[in-house]
Amino acid sequence: MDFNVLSLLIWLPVAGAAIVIGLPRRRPELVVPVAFALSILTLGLAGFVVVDFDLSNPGFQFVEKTAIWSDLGIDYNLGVDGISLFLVALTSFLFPIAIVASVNITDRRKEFMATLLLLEGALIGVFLSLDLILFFVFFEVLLVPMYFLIGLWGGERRLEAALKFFLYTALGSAFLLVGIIFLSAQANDQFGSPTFNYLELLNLDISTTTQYWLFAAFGIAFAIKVPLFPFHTWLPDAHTEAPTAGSVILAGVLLKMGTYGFLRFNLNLFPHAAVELAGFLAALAVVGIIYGAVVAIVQPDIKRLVAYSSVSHLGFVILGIFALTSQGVSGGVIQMVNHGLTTGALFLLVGMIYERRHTREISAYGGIQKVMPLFAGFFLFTVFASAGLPGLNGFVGEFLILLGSYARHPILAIIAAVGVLLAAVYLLWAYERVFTGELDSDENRALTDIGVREIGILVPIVALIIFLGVYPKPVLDRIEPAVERVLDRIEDRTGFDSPLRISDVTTDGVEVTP
Amino acid sequence: MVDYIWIIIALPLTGAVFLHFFGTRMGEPAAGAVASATIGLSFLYALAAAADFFTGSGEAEAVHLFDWIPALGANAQLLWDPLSAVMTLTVTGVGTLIHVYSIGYMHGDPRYGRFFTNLNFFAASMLILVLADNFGLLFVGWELVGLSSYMLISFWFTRPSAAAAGKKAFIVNRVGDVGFLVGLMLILANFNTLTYGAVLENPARFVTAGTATAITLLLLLGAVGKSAQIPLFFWLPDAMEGPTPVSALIHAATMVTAGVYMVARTASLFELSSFSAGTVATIGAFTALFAATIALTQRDIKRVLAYSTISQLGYMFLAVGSGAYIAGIFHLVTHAFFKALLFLGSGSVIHALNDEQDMAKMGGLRKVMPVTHATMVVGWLAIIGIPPLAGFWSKDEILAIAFGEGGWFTFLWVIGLITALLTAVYMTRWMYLTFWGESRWEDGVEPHESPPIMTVPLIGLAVGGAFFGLLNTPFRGPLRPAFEHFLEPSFEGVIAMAHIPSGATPWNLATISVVAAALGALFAYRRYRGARAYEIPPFASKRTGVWRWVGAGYYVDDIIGNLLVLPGKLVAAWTAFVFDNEVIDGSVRAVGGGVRRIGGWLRPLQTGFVRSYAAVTFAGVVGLLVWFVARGVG
Amino acid sequence: MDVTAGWYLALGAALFVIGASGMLLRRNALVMFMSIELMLNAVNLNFVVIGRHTGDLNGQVAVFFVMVVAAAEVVVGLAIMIAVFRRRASASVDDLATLKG
Amino acid sequence: MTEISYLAIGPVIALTLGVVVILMVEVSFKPSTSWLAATAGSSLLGAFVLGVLQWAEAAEDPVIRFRGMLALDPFAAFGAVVLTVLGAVALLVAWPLVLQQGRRAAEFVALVLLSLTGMILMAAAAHFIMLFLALEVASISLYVLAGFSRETAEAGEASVKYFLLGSFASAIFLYGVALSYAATGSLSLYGTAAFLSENLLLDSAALLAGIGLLIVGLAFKVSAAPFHMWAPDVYQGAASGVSGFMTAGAKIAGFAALARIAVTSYAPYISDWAPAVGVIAAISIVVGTLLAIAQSDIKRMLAYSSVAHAGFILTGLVAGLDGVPFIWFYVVTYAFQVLGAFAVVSVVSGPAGTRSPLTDYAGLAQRAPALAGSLALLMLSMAGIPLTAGFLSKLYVFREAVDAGYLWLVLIGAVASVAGLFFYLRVIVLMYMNPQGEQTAGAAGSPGVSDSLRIALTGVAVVTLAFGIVPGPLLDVVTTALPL
Repeated sequence: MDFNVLSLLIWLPVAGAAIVIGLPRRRPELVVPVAFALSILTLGLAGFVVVDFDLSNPGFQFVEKTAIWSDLGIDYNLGVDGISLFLVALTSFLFPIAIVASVNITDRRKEFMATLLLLEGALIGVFLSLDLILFFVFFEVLLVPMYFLIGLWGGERRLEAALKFFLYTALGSAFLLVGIIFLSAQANDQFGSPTFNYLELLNLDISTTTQYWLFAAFGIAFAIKVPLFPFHTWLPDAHTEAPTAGSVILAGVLLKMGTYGFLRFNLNLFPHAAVELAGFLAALAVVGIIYGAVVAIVQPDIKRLVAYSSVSHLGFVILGIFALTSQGVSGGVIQMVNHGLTTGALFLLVGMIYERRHTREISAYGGIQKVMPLFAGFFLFTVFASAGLPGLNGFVGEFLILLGSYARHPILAIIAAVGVLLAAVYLLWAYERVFTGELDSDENRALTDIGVREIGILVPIVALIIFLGVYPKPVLDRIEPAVERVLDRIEDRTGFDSPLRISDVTTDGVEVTP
Repeated sequence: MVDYIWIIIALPLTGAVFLHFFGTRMGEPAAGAVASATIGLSFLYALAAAADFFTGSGEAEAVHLFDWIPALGANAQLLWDPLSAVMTLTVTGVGTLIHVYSIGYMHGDPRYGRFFTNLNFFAASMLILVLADNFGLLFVGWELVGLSSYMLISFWFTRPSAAAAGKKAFIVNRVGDVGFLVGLMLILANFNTLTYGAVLENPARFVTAGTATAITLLLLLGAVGKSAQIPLFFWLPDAMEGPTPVSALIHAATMVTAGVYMVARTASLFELSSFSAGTVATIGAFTALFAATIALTQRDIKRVLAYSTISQLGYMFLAVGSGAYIAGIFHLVTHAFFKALLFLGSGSVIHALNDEQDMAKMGGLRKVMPVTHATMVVGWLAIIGIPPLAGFWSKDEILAIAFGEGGWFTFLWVIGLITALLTAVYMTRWMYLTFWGESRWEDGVEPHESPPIMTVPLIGLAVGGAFFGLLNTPFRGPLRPAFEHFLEPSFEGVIAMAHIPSGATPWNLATISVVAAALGALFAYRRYRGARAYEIPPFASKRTGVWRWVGAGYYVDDIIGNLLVLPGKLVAAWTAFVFDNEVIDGSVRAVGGGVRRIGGWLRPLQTGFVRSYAAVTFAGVVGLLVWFVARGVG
Repeated sequence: MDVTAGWYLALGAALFVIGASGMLLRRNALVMFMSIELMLNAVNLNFVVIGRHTGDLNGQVAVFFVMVVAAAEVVVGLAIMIAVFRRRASASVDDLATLKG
Repeated sequence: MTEISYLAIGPVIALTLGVVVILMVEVSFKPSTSWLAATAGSSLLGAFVLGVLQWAEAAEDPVIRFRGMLALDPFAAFGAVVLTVLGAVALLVAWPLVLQQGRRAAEFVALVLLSLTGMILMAAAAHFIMLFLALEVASISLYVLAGFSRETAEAGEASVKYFLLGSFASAIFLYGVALSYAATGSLSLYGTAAFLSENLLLDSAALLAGIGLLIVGLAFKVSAAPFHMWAPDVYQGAASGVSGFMTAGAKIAGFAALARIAVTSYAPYISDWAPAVGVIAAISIVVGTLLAIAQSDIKRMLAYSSVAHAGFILTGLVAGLDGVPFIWFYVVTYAFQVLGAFAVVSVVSGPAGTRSPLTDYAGLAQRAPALAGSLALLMLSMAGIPLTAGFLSKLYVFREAVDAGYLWLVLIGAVASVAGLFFYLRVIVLMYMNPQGEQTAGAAGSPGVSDSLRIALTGVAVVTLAFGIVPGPLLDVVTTALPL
């Protein structure tokens, strides 16, 4: 690389935040275009990375490394592999949309946009960091913009929601920090020099008992972020109170930091513990799948419903990851992206209707498909994407996860399959109550259908949803080598024999005409 | 030709996409024309592609389009073999006629264009289903047809009943799909792929009878859901909320037969497990009888046909369950013709009576709707099994084979026979109440014959219903069983293909069932001839004893509602509002509040009195000294 | 019996504890301050004794510094107390409890 | 080679000179406050320059001067430099208060400088008597400063409490010195070290008791629990303008002294005192955090949080000499943060004010964005959010503690720092999200910020951020700022 594209990915939005803040007060109309342009620029960079990504190399690419606080072994160390690649892409994809979705925010618009851009930089940083302290810094610091996003521009109960979100996640990261420090202390003993460099820490050999403790320390932090049952109660509040853009980012990207953390750190750094505890975590995940779905069924508040559906969907991701099979893990990775798109879209849609009607109560609606046919169409489409309808993105992930995890956790996989049914139940029931039936109340009759801008932000998502559902190959081709590498590593570290790998699968049938 | 088989799917799909964007603007009849054209073209293409099979020179071919999920052995890959050819031809053939019919039927509907979008989309999905070369793609079609059926059932979304019916259909299907999905898990775990070729070619290499039983039963759950068999049949009657062409295409001719197709497709798995096969047959037989009894009592013209469809699907299950795969598919095809015919006929009637569906307000339509009536007579004779019409051949082949299997299957044969009798009863009743007897129309209703755009398809279907059966007569000579020979290549792998018992048995059996049909018809004739609405028992105000049960469809819906749905909602509500809010979130809040409270408890210790401060300090000193001195001495 | 250094140290300790308990028990600010002085002098005694015992002058010298510091403390302390208690009848520190919690 | 080294006492001379001049001029003429500022400034500048020279000198060969009384080593030099800077910033912050004092302005400034000399000597003292003297010089001036503003009764109460408890603690400290002297026969820090490293005590009870009392004496100064009881009352009672300096200065000097004696004189007994320090640290962290949560007055809240921070800094001490650089890092960055925080308080509730209820801060973001912004930044830093100095300080001390095998302590610290978010965020919420609505915001008009204070705040904010992102420079310094 002749230029450090990854650094640019992180710092362009951050600089962008400064630029936006610097805009003259008397020119408020500049704010959104500038912010949008910057985020688009970032998206372009991400696109470049995706395209330029070398499929044959399962390791980290575009690596940048400069020692910042060398005496402590803290490096500024970035790199991207098949696992983080699409999370970065997803992040940079969702932000322009989030920005356009919040043009109607008039109160402290500059600050709002700047906060969003800061958030983007930090999020991308989380996925690109190859140094644990660097990772932690991004992981922790992005709580602040998110906190302000909820606390300043949120709904009625925004303050307690924001505080709950901040404290809960910070509690998790406290353990993470201790774990990281302890890990570097181990490195100090074994290598003679302290280091937080992920790639070097991979060479540590850690006693199995220590691995359990460290796994727990990291695990709690990530489990809260995901969130795994029973650490999920911050999520509905935060999602519900956050402004639309906040919910989109929260559901779309923030939660992925947890699943990503599990995959990147817990699996690679503590393979023994990972193999031993896989069953336990998978079980938690499945509980989450069913639990989240069941709770979602009866939610009177549509945003809460979507929030709980996230609990259910993220459960699938964790199940896939801890299936420790190629199919399961790569399904988990692609499902992170899928969930980001579908749930992001759902929150956008809910935001649109909320802007018009200023209520999230399902019971307040009914029959509005008559007045908002376009909106209803998009909504129904997203609903089915989220319910994992084949041909749309959600299915590819869930299918890989379910079939991949059966090989290792048969019972759990079967229970998880019920989650697919429940998803249809809560989503379609909600759709029925909101959109179909007689159009009775006047407020609803007065509703206007979505306009060009709103269609404009939905169409890209819809396009991606279909593309990923029909032709996931480009994505899978980039994910699978990295996943294979993880599993190979686990296998040669622990002698664990993964029950299902890509190589096991045959596609030969009747003779195929090319 | 075959390499571009994907065109068959692509045509209606592009039609759907095109109409999605321009259908509303084009309005009628252009939108309908486009839709019909696309599907008609794919019918012609399929016909051409299947040519080799007619001559017997055809080879099964898998056409690889692109990689989808190679990691599961599930790629976008199509299989073109006689079985999929037959299904394709049925779907596209019957589909075309129904599309054309709809041009007239949907006349004046505000969402005319959208209707054809969905109809085309359904056709495409169904074709994916039948052309798939692996279970993954099969599942795609499987779900997509579910989706289109959802959208078409609740097409008139402003009717709450319609919306609810659509949701019900989709969710009940999903229940079956869970089984299907788990079945796929087992398949992948045992065969390490989802590709038909590797799985279905002599599966005994990979699985024991036990595993095969498990897999097939799970697949069966999916089939039962799609094909509305016991216990997952109760969504189909409600599905009649959709426009009549939808009922004809989706809920009679094609989608609901997907279950039968799937069982036939996986024949080589089913035959590994006589238990599964037996279950299929038994479910089929009992569903047939059960649904037929309900059909006796319905007064809604379409619900009768809905239950009749369930019952006929039961026959197909009985067939494939008893190893008569070809007979099953055969009945599938003939049924597609005459049931679509009957539905479209009822549609024509409903249309004529300004959307009246209650048979109590019909009757005597023969004079005013001659064409419809004529075609309906064909359909009627076909379904009750009067030779030489299609229904006779296919149904009797099934019954004969079941009888030939012997043992338990003989009992199933008896059930099938009774069902045949009941079928004759309720269909004859249906004819009487709609077309014959005297008119009981509401005042101010002047029924009229439907326009040609609707009647022509009726005639087309009637022809099929009349003569298609001749393609598979047990006679030797000119009318050799073409259909069977046509399909046989698809079932090469299947060892235990059941065939019609040789000798005179089939003739005796045929006679028996024809007699049964005749008796049923005769009974209905005596019962309903010239009947007046108020004195027809199932309509009479006081339904007594068993009739109340049967009339209410054995209260299955209420049972489901009160035993599953309601408790489910209660459990969900408890989990959400008690467990999640109080217990889990409550404990989280408790921790937060607890920390605050402890701080509150500590505050009073800060009394503000210097001496107490000194005391605390001194206590600290003492504590520290104790610690240090202890260490120093010890 | 001859009096060894240990006795002096014990005496010093006793005085120190007496002073400390005075600090804890008495209300009057002045008396409390006096008991602090007592503690300081107890320490002084220790310094002298140890210095004598080890023949090291540092101990003796330290005493002078402590005395000076104590004197300084007296000055400042009394000044503060007068400033505070001037308006009040008593010099009881328990009256000073507006800042708490 | 002589025992006299004027450089070793350079900063002290500069400051005392300043004090003397100020006082003498003050009695005879009525100097203007600007003259006061000039004199104080120049003497601080002198002290600073001399401190830097000390550093340059001591970097090559650290030595003990004045017959084992004063150390001329990087540790002392760094202490001098940091404290002079702190003093300067503190005066900037306190200047509005000075202006209010009228005739007593000179005394105030003199007292600040005087206490600074004491603190500088605390960092440099190589002899227990020296240390005691320094301690007293620093404390006595602080006693007076605490009660300096006569307007409020609280001020007087604060200073009496501070005075009584402070001298009580000094006595305890002194007794500790005596016991250590009894055990080792030496009053010099390095003499003690030498003695302990050469011969092994049969009965270390007396020595350890002495160490214990010494720790208590200094733990009191840095307000570590359970010796913290005075802190909230004093910091609240003292004028807002000066309580920041009291907190910060006491912390720096106290920890400097504590660190020096711990890692030099009693290094051989680290296995004995480290656990005790760990316990004190744990208690301070927990008590400080829990009580801070319960506060409704920001000054008390800051006081309790300073107790918690004392605990965090002690966490670094359990690692012995390895921890010293990071103790420096923590205490220095924290000192400036707390100074800045109190500066904001002195604006919101008046420089001479004693009480500052949290409700005064509602909607501050609208009234005074700059103030609110800097306070928010300081709160986040104290809470240990990354990209602020506060995060790195915690990270470093935690890491040292883990290396030293104090995982339990680090766990307590980590969890407590989360609980700490409770009250740091509450301030931010009040300032920005203003749950009370506008009625409080309307109540207090936009508070005026003096230029001096603006400079000080900007400086503090910059330092907090800069060292949070690029700690390198400061780290390089503190890693060499070790005691001889």
